[in-house]
Amino acid sequence: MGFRVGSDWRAPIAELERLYAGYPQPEDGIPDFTVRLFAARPWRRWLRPAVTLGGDFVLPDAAPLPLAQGLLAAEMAMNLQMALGQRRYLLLHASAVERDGCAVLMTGLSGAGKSTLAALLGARGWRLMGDEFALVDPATGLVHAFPRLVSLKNAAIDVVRAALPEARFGPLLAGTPKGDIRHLVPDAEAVARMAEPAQPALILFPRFGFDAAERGLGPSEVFVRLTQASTNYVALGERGFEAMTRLVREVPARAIDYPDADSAIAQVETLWSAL
Amino acid sequence: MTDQSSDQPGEERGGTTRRRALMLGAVGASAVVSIRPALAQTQASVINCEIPVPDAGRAGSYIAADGSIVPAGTPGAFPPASLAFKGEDVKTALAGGQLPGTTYEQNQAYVKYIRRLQSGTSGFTCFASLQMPRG
Amino acid sequence: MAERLYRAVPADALRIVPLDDFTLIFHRPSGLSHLVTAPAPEILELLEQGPLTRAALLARLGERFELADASVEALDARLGELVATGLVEAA
Amino acid sequence: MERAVSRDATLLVQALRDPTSVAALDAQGWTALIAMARAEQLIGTLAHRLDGVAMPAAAARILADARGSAIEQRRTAVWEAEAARRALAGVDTPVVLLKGTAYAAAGLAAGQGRSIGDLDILMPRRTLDVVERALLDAGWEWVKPDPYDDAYYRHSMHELPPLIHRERDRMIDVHHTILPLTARVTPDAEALIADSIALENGLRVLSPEDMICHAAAHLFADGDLAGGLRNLWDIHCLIGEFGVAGLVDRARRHGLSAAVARAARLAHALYATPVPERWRKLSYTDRLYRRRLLARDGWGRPTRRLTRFGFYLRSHWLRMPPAMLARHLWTKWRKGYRPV
Repeated sequence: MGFRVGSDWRAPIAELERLYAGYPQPEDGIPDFTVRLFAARPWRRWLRPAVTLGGDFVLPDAAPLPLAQGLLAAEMAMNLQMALGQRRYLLLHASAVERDGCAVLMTGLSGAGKSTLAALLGARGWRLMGDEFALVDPATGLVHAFPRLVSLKNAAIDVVRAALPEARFGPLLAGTPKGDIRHLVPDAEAVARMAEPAQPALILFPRFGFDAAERGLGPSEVFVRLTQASTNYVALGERGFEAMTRLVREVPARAIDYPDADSAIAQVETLWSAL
Repeated sequence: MTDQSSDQPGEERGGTTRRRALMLGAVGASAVVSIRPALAQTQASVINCEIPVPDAGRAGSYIAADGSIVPAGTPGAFPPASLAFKGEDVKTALAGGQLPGTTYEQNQAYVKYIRRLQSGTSGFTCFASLQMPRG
Repeated sequence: MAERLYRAVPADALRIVPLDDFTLIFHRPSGLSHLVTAPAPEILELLEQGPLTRAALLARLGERFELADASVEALDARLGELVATGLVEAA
Repeated sequence: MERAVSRDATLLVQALRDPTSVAALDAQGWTALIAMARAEQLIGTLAHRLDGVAMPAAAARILADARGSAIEQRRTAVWEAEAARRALAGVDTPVVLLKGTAYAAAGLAAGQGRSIGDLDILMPRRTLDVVERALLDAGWEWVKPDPYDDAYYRHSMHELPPLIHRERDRMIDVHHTILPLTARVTPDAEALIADSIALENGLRVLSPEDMICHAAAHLFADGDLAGGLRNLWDIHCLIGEFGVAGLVDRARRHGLSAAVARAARLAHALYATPVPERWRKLSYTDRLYRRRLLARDGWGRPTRRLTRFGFYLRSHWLRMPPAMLARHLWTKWRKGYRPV
């Protein structure tokens, strides 16, 4: 998935260029989606500059962001293209990591910790496939990677920095609609192997802020939760149904509660080795 | 077409004629859950969407007590809101709360304006999404 | 009104996947998925064999199953749900 | 090349008109074409037109996705019409489908690859109360909480206030004529319904001539011509499929002669629609319409932005081409081009 990003300001583009420096160009030079960051009113380019999100697919009435959060605006706009426009893959709002050709998908509400867990697992020898979207190919059932900047929020920022002292990060974006945000640049392996899909092997529904616990889920509960985590399940029609029922029937799913990152990592590793 | 053979446990099993119990359920109960199309207006985007009062095409106009748009300076009407209202604020106001930075009468007028928003007017999608709580 | 016939969509318009207490039904004409639980799959199965009036359907359900709470109102509620999804058509 | 071709939507119109023209496109040209087609809601139509034409693999994948998406949209639209038919089975007049859903349900060329949003139906005005009741009973809800004091739609518009289905999230617009009652032109709504044509499933569509009349009325009804290239493509396909026999008389009957003639001239000018000789030359005003219709750049941005306020700004076009102004305001930091 490639994007073309245009902006009324230089700064967001410069940040994207720096943070996505090692990424390949879109195949044939033709990106899948166009994103635009623009000033809704001409004077908003200079006077309290506000970035409006535009592109092939837009949400009308989306609130603009201050220019200082231009990088966030760019990431949001790209995610929006995927959420609204993706029709090749079944799109799950989930993070994904891979080991030995098999993938763990982690999905949950905002704040569940899916980005943090993916980043931390990435620090422990797993390949980061993505922290926002997992792309399931209806034809093969394989998960395709979408390893974009990992969006870390609030307390997770320091947790991940401690675990990955060598990693590159974007600027601290303070006071965004989602609190403080800092982006982690995926490591070289995640970028180099982004074209390599993986077999989904475990689906996790993590929940942060509770005593460590885990439980299995019935297939119908998994089905409902995954359709809620997908932005294009219905739009894909029978292909979406095929991909989803395959996941639900073939991939074990667990809900895990965790009080802190270490405990979550231990839970994931335990579940993984029991597969 | 059945993807998996649908066995009916209990139904004439082992040659007995004992019938399987079946409950039709209460009138108010539900035996069907339909998977809804994902709306563009996800929860997060609703909180992040906004409604200008009035819309940009008529910026500067005043809002009369009945919510209609009137020329600037009309006596008894309210000046435009200086900032667009956030989805969350409007949600609260529609539930009987007050829009930030408004007087009681001003709030009433603005809420009436918002309720009258037409498809195609800026703010309408935000407003419409607030009207459709997700299950 | 009293003698409406209830008709199920043709079987080849559906993909049916029993999951657990719920059965997943993909309805091809609409492209929509529905999770249904008892007695909806049983009603659909009976109607697949041919359209029935409400009274006839209730009788057939009673023949096949031990109905603990047979009532026209309850059956109406279930049929109403199925009609709303388009899995059953009332004519 | 890219700078020249992506300044307005000529690139898109050309590709629709002559699919082989895309052979000349480079990567930037393809990128511009796709962005324009998406912005004009013509990506599915374009994908359908270009099916089988040689192109880069990346473009082929994007267009294959668009074709798949159009097929699903079509299924959804036709099902929504069926849901309305079932809900309105108790109303004594049949449901007449309009616009995209009608093209899809009737299997017309205009429906191929077309994006279809709301369901638009035409019902006699006298039935509106019954229709409204039946839809509310069948799961549709007012988009707004208190439409009853919203006199605007009921007295000024040609439709009920919009309703949305609470489970399927699809909007339905119930029209009783095809132009606002406030418009000076009053199409013959009874004739539209009386001459409509039944489909197999009991739903109806307008007669071919009425379809063209309605498409022309619809094209110009919105002052700002939003979605105009798509609406004009509908007209191109309808004329291509049905010809123009009887069209002039029918348009006159609805008071839509000028709209139909302008639509035919524009369709010919942009899409090379086969039309009689008298509709092959653009008037001066037609050229302004063409200018507005093509106001879209290679980033999918609306150009000539002032036209959003409608034609009362037409005089401004003559003094300062809005495209020039818009480009001036918008193009400074356009270089960023990041793959991710």
